[in-house]
Amino acid sequence: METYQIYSLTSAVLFVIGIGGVFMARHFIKKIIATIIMGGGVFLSLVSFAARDALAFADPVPHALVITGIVVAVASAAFALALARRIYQLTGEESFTIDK
Amino acid sequence: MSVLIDIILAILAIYLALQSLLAPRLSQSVFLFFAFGLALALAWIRLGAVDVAITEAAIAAGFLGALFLDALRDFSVSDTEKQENTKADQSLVSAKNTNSPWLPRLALGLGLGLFLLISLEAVWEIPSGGGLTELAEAMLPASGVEHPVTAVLLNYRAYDTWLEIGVILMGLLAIFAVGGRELYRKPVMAVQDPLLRQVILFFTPVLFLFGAFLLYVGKTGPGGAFQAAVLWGAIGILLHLGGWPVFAVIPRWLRQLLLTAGLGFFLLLGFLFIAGGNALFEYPPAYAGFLILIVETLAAISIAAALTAIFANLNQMKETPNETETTT
Amino acid sequence: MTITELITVILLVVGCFFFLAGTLGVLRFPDLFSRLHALTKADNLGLGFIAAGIALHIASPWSALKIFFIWLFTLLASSTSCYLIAKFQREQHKPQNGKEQE
Amino acid sequence: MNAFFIIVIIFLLFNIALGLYRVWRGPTVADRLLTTQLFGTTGIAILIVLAGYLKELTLLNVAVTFNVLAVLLVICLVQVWKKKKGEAQ
Repeated sequence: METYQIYSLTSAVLFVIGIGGVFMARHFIKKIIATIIMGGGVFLSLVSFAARDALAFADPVPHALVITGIVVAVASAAFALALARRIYQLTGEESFTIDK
Repeated sequence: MSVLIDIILAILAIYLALQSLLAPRLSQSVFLFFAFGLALALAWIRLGAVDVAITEAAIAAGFLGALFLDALRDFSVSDTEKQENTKADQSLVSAKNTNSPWLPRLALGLGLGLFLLISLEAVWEIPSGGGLTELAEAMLPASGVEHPVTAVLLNYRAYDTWLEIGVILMGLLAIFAVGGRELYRKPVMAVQDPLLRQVILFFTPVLFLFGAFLLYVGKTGPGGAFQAAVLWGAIGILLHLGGWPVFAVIPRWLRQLLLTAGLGFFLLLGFLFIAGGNALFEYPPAYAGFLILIVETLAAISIAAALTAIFANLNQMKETPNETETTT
Repeated sequence: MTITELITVILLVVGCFFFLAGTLGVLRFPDLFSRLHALTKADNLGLGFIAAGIALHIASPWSALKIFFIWLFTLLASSTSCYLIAKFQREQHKPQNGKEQE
Repeated sequence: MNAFFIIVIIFLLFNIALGLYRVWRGPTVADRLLTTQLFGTTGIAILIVLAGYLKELTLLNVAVTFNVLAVLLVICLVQVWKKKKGEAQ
C-alpha cells in the first residue's frame, strides 16, 4: 500500500465524518468544527491525488489550490463563529432548536 | 516500513476528528480539534506538501486556535451553569437525546454508510497519470520564480489568488455586519504582568522576521505570501491581546489602506497589463519576478490586516451591544 | 556503523526516554502544577537531545544553527507559558483551595 | 539507520496518542491547553527527526512555525479568560 492511497482513503473517511457531524452535532461550535473537518478531507484528497505519480515534484496545482482553500475555509469559519456568537448573544440559544 | 508512520497518523487523524465531534463537553471537542489540525499538518509533510504544512501549522496552531478559544469562553459560561442546574449536557450529540425519533437517525446512518462506501470506492479508483506537473515545470523559467507552487499561486492562477483575497475581505465585511457596532475600542486594560509584556515584545519582531523570511524564501522553496500573512496576522493578535490594539490606534484611512492594498494593487496591475496589450495578470517575463514579490508583499499585508481585524472583532463581540453605528 | 551514527542513536534514545517521562508525568501527576513541571522540563530536555542527535546526523553548520534556534525558542516559549498558565490557574481558582473545577 | 528514525517517529506519535487522555480528562481548560503544548513540543521533535530522515531541510521551517506560534494560544487563554473573571466581579 502506498502513502498516497492511505491518505486518500483517510480523506474519504474524514469527509463522511464531517458530513455526519454537520447533521448530527447540536452545538454551533461543533457544527463549525464539522465543516472544517469536511474541508480537511477535501484538501487531503486533493494533495494525495497530487502525490500519486512518483515524480521528482508533486503536482503543484493542487497544492496551490489547497493553500488558498485553507485560508478561505478559515475566513468562512470565522464568519460562522461570528454568526453563532451573535445568535447566542441575542437569543441565548446554543443550537438550532427545531425539534422542540 | 515508513508506511507504518502513515497508518498511525491516519488512524490518529480519524480518531481525533471523530472524538472532537462526539466528546460530551465543548472544551474537550475544541482542544481535540486543535490536535486534529496538528495531525493534519504532519500528514501534509508525509505527502510532500511542505507549503501546505506551513500554512496548516500556522492556521491550526495560531489563528483558528485563538478564534475558538475566544468563542469557547463565551459559550462555556453557560456550560458550567447548566452543569450545575440540570447535569444534562447540552452539547451532546443527538444520539443521546431520548425523545428524538429513531427513523430519521437510522436513515441518516444508512445514508452516511452508503456515502462512505461510494467515496472510498471513488478515491480508490482514481486513475493515475495526467496532472499538470510537466506543464507547470516547463513554464517555470517564464514565471519569474523558481518554486512551482508559488508560480501557480501568483502567476498561472493569479486570478484565483486575487479573488481569494477578495473572499477574505468579504468575510471581514460580513463579520462587521453581524457585529453591528463600533468595533475598534481603546484597550480596556493594559498588561499588568511584566513577563507577559516582555514575551509579547520579544515575539513580535521574531514573528515579523520569520514571516518576512518565509515570504522571501517562497521564491525558491516552500513558503510564500499566505504563510507570511498568517504569521504577521499573529503579530496583530498578540498586540491586541497585550492591550495594544493596533487597529484602534492607527487612523481610519490607514486601516482601510492596509486592508485593501493587496486587492487594489493586484487590480491595478491587471489593468496595466491590459493597457499594455497583454491579458489580465499576464506578467511580462522580464519583470515577473520583481512584480510578483511586490504583489506577494502587499497581499500578505492585506491578509494579515484582515486576520487581525477578524480576531479583534470577534474578541470584542461579547461586550453589550448598545451602540448601533458601524465604521470600518 | 560509524561513531557519529552511534552517537546519534544514543542521543535519540535518551531524548525519547525524556519524552516518555514527560508524557507519563502529564498523565499520572495529580494536579496542574506538577503536570506543568513534568511537561515543560522533561519534554524540552528530550527535544534538546533529539535536536543534538539530528544536528549531528545532518552535519551542516547552517542547519545545526537553525535546529539550535528552534530549541532555544521552544525553551523560551515553554518556560514563559509554564509561568503564565500557573499564574492564570492560581488566580482563577483561589477560593477553592486546591479543589479543581471547570 | 533509516529504520531507527522511523521507530523514533512512531514512538513519538505514540507519545502524542497517550497524551490525548489528558485532553479528554481535563479537568480544567488549562490542563487541556497544556496538552496542546505537549503536542507542539512532540510535533517539533517529529519534524526535526523527519528532516534528518528525509534530508529535507525545509521541514525545519515548519518546525519554526510551530515554535513561534506555540505561545500565542497560551497568551490567548491567559488574556481572554482572565477578563471573564474581571467582568464577573
